[in-house]
Amino acid sequence: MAISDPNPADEAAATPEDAVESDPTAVATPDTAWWRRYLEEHVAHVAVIALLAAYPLLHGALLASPVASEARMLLPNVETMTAVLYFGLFAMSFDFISGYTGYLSFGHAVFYGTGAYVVILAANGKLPLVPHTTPFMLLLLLGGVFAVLLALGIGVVSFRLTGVYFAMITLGFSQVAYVLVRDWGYLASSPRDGPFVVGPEGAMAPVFSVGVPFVDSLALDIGVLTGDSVVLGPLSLGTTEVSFYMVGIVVLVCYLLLQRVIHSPFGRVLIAIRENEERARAVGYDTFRYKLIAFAISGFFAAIAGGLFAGFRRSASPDNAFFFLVTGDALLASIIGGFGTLAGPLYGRLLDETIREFLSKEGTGGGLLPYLREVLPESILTVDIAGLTVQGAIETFLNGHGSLYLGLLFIGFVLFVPGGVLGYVRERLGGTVAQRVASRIRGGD
Amino acid sequence: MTGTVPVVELAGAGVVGPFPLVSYLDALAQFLRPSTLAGVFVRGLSKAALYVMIASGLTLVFGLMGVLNFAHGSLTMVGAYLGGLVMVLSVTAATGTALRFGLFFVAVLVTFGGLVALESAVEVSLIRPLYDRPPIYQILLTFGVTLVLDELVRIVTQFYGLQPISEWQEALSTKPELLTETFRLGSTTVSALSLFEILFGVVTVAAVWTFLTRTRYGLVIRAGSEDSEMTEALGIDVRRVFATVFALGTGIAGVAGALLMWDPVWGASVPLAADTLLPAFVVVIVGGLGTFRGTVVAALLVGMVDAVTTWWFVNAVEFSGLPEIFIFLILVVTLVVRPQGLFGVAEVGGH
Amino acid sequence: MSLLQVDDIHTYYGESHILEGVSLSVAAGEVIALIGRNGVGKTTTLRSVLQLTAPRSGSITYRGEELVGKRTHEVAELGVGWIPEERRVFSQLSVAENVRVATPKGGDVDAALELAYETFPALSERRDADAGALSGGQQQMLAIARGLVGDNDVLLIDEPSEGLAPQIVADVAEAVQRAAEEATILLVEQNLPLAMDLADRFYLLDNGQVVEDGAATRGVTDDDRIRRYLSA
Amino acid sequence: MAVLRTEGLTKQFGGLTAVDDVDFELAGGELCSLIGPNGAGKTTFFDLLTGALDPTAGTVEVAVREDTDGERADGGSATGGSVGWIDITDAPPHATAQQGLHRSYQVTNVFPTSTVLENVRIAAQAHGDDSFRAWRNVNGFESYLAEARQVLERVGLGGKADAPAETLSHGEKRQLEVGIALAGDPEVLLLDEPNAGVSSESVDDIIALIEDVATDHAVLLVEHNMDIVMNVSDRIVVLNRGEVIADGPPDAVRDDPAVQEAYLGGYEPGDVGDDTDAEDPGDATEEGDAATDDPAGGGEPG
Repeated sequence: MAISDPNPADEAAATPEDAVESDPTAVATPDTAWWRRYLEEHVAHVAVIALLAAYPLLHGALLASPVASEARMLLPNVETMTAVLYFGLFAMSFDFISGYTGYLSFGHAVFYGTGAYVVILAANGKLPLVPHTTPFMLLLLLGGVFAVLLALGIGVVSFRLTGVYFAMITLGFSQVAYVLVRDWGYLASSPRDGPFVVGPEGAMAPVFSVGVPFVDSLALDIGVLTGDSVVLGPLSLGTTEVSFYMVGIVVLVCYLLLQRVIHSPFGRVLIAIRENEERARAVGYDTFRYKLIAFAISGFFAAIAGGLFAGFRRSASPDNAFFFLVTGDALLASIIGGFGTLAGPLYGRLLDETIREFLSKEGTGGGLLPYLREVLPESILTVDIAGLTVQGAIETFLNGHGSLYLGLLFIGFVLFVPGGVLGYVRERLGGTVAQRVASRIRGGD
Repeated sequence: MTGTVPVVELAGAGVVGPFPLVSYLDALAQFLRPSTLAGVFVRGLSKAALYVMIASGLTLVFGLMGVLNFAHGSLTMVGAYLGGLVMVLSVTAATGTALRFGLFFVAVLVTFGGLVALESAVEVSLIRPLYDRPPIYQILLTFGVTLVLDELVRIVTQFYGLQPISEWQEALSTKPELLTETFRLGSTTVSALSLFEILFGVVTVAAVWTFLTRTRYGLVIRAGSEDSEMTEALGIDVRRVFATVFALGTGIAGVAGALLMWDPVWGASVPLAADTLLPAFVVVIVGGLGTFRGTVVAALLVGMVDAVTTWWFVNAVEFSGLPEIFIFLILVVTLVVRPQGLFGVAEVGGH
Repeated sequence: MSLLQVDDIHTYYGESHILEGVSLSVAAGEVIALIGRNGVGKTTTLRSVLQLTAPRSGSITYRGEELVGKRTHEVAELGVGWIPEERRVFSQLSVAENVRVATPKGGDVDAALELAYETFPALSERRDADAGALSGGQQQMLAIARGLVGDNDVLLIDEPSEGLAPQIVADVAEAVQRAAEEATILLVEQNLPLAMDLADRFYLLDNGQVVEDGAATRGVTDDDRIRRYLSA
Repeated sequence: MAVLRTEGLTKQFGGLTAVDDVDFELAGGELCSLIGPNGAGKTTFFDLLTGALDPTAGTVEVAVREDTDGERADGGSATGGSVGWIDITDAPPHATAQQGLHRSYQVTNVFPTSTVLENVRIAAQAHGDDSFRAWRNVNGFESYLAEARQVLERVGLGGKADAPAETLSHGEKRQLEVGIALAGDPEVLLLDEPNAGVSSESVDDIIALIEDVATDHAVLLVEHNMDIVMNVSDRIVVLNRGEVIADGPPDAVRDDPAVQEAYLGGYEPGDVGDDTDAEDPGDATEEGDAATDDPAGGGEPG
């Protein structure tokens, strides 16, 4: 959730904020200054987090209001928003390696899939030595560790290459994994459809809870059908809402960790590699090691995202976890949201899912088609233009073909807004959102 | 499949267990029989023919412009539908074999023309504005084009009541009776379709090869692939050559699609886009980006490996992904051992 | 009446100002040497004429026609040939193919091949070899031959002697002389005696500007001012 | 006391010998200029020293500094005595940089969208032990920032710290180029044509900068402008066709006839066999495959 925008000096751009931070006058009253400064710098973050946190309530309120049908049409539902969060994390992890070091990891789905499959296989008792009752949070970490090992193995071989060749070898590795998973009967009763959480033979299927492992009171179950619901005074949160918040917490923590890395000395080296690898080497960095470690970190978080996906959906398939088009979706989100900006991919995914749902088939999510069916009078629906009725046209073009419009949007971004949403906003503001907001506030006092 | 090999029993689709070594040795003996080898060889050739058709256009475009065209698979898929459309509209149950072949060549021409027109439009309106940007943007753009094309085809096919996910049966059934038969060739049997595909592939390779080496335009393309600035300074409008090659490459992709439309293993469907794109990438990278000779050799390699591993899957190894895994392993191993591909030129002097 | 006239051109690579107002004129039939130290803008001047690196301001006319704003292939079609630094032959094409690709569209390929082989018999012997397999001197000859068969009236020749052994340099000098019988030549050459032997006139560049010009004579090689610009 | 030396250093590209059996020594605190006509092998020599290329034969060594047993303190003396030699012949670029050998590039080679300050800060950070710290905010490492600011003041870019590097003028980029090399307190600075493409007005700034950095570093300078070379150098080494043809104080080199000849070209019509330069007649460029491996082949013309 998170996320507006990495704090001072994302992208190594801009250091006015650095100057302020190390300026002794800014900490003239040290007892109040540090937290205040911190808050100022993170106003944008806090605002976005608050907005996301309020979303289920706002959405619910709007659906009960007179503009219910418009709201239903326009706004993604909470379940979709949950998917935005975990897939957004995957897109961030993709951007972390591809956008920050410039090495396009076109096989990134292999890490996402690893995270997802580890969770489900463990829950089904199919991972040797891992009891099916292992808490979900540990399974997430376990998936992450698997992905790290995999990333190190793939990376050692792949980082000897650059450019298209790097993209292709990572694609090759991930497709090998895809085929393996798709056709290996051990993984699922129908490996092509992928595994479901059924539990080991003769045992109950485990529920997945997010929170503190082994402390039931500090954890809540997720999943649309299996999750907990919570009543907090006047508020009652359904299973979907609870899942949204719990997944959101994990994603927020991951985002903050990734952001920490980006703004560390290590993160700066990654940016230097993207900017000019030859020079980075010449000033004394063994770039291979940095790239490899960054790849491992990226794989780790991709696996966490995959684990959340599996935990929420309680199933995964080779095609929605390992296939190269899953990486393609992350690429899409990154480009639209802003390549080389940590938060951008999440916004990109949000836009992406909103469009898909807006143009989805009739169903739970609302969207344009059901809305038009509802509001357009019969007389208009039956108007015939060159052999195609209006109804026929909207049924044809608005019926679950979000990818078409998404593709057009993507092409538009590549042609006209190569920096993506966040890149564009930063360009207009002349700095990162967090910085601008902070300096605006400071300007006031 | 013959009965002599003990096909290992499967527990549902569930378990892949280790087989007794004996059955592998049996299978090996079976595999090494001349008749088996000959059959596998012919099937390998027919697969290679398809791969070379899928990949040639991609390699031409990359060689000249350095653009890895992600839309290539979608263009092949569009070609399959376009070719299928011509056939379905013109063929009736009563149409004879010779006429069907004749109509197929009409379909090939229509497909070629249609895709050349389509790609010219894409090139002029979308790719050209990006010539001055880093190649990554052109690659991203072709990725976007793929999304749009696939979805448009999905809309159109659904509108006409076709199922976009599964193969277009009507188009498959326009195949002449002759191509559904199998022949005895020496000690082995060979399907007529394989022979037709081999013939088609050979003709295409010969045509492209002749064009590249025997015509002035081909010469210009080869020169432009090596040093476009120098070529320009010799009075050649390289940008127009780019556009032509893009159109030509796309046309070949379309023709490949038209051919695949008749092959029951592939067939016209929307997933054909991804199914052809990935092997095309493998062939092009393994051969060496931008070298046509490399593409032909790599297609042979991949085709043969595909045929061999398919035989092993059918006869001994109970793992249906075997051929595919090997194809991607060829990619990985090539990039590890020889990153520039079999016939690619290593970057000189660069860092 | 000059064939090629360069007037006060300013050319940049990115933000880097390379030519700071270069002017020169080349009359038909002349051989002009462009001399100067490394990095003063000699190659950039040639690239500017060809519009490979288009000048930001100034004018370049060829037979009275403005070249600035044209595309490179259009300039080439007017009869301006380029024999670039490091030869840049198409190494994966055969010698004969290199000549063919340089022959203008619709031109007589056989005549072009004949001209090339007659001028450089060494190429004739290796006509089917890949150009990449030729020696440095042979590649230079091929590059010049490519300029000759292109029906060019002006040849822009960049550092033909660079990286060649002394006795090969003599062959290349002879080749340039032969080219001079066919075309007007603007020659960039660091080897001062060689340049003075080949050229009728010279322009001396320093820091993106013409600082001297005059008749090319052996005496120039001993001129202290010029030696100062070129070396110690 | 020498800080850097090569023995028999040779680099061949295919048949072409770009650097030919060079024995070279650079003394601590010395400003030595490396000159020679185009294609003499100067940049290749730099590439060999810094590990961007591996030599065909010969060795490159740097002196062990007395203060290398721990982290070097800021402002460590560049002229400190040496007690032994470290072979860096096959060391990759990052390792030679860690040994105190820093270079600037002939073609501007900076981190384009990063700020000027970050360009230098990242170079300074490369010489500390903090680059794998992934969990602390980079702004907490103030010593690198302080060092970067100091370097920027020194190269005259103090006022441009927050500008993205790509927005600098060409002259300023050249200053930044030197600044990046200067960060991390190198023992030896290899400056490859710091004046390349600089307009005549800005040349003086760069000369002043070269002279300034030479006060506390050993400097090896490649430079084409002879006025500058003659003025600033303690010593001049002349390369021609990969070989050292002269080595000595500026005045001696200026008057050396071999040097004059190398610069102006050795071509004598009708007399080519008897070249005064005594070049090896079996020059590699005659060999069939020599040209395909031309080191600069196919590159963009600068």
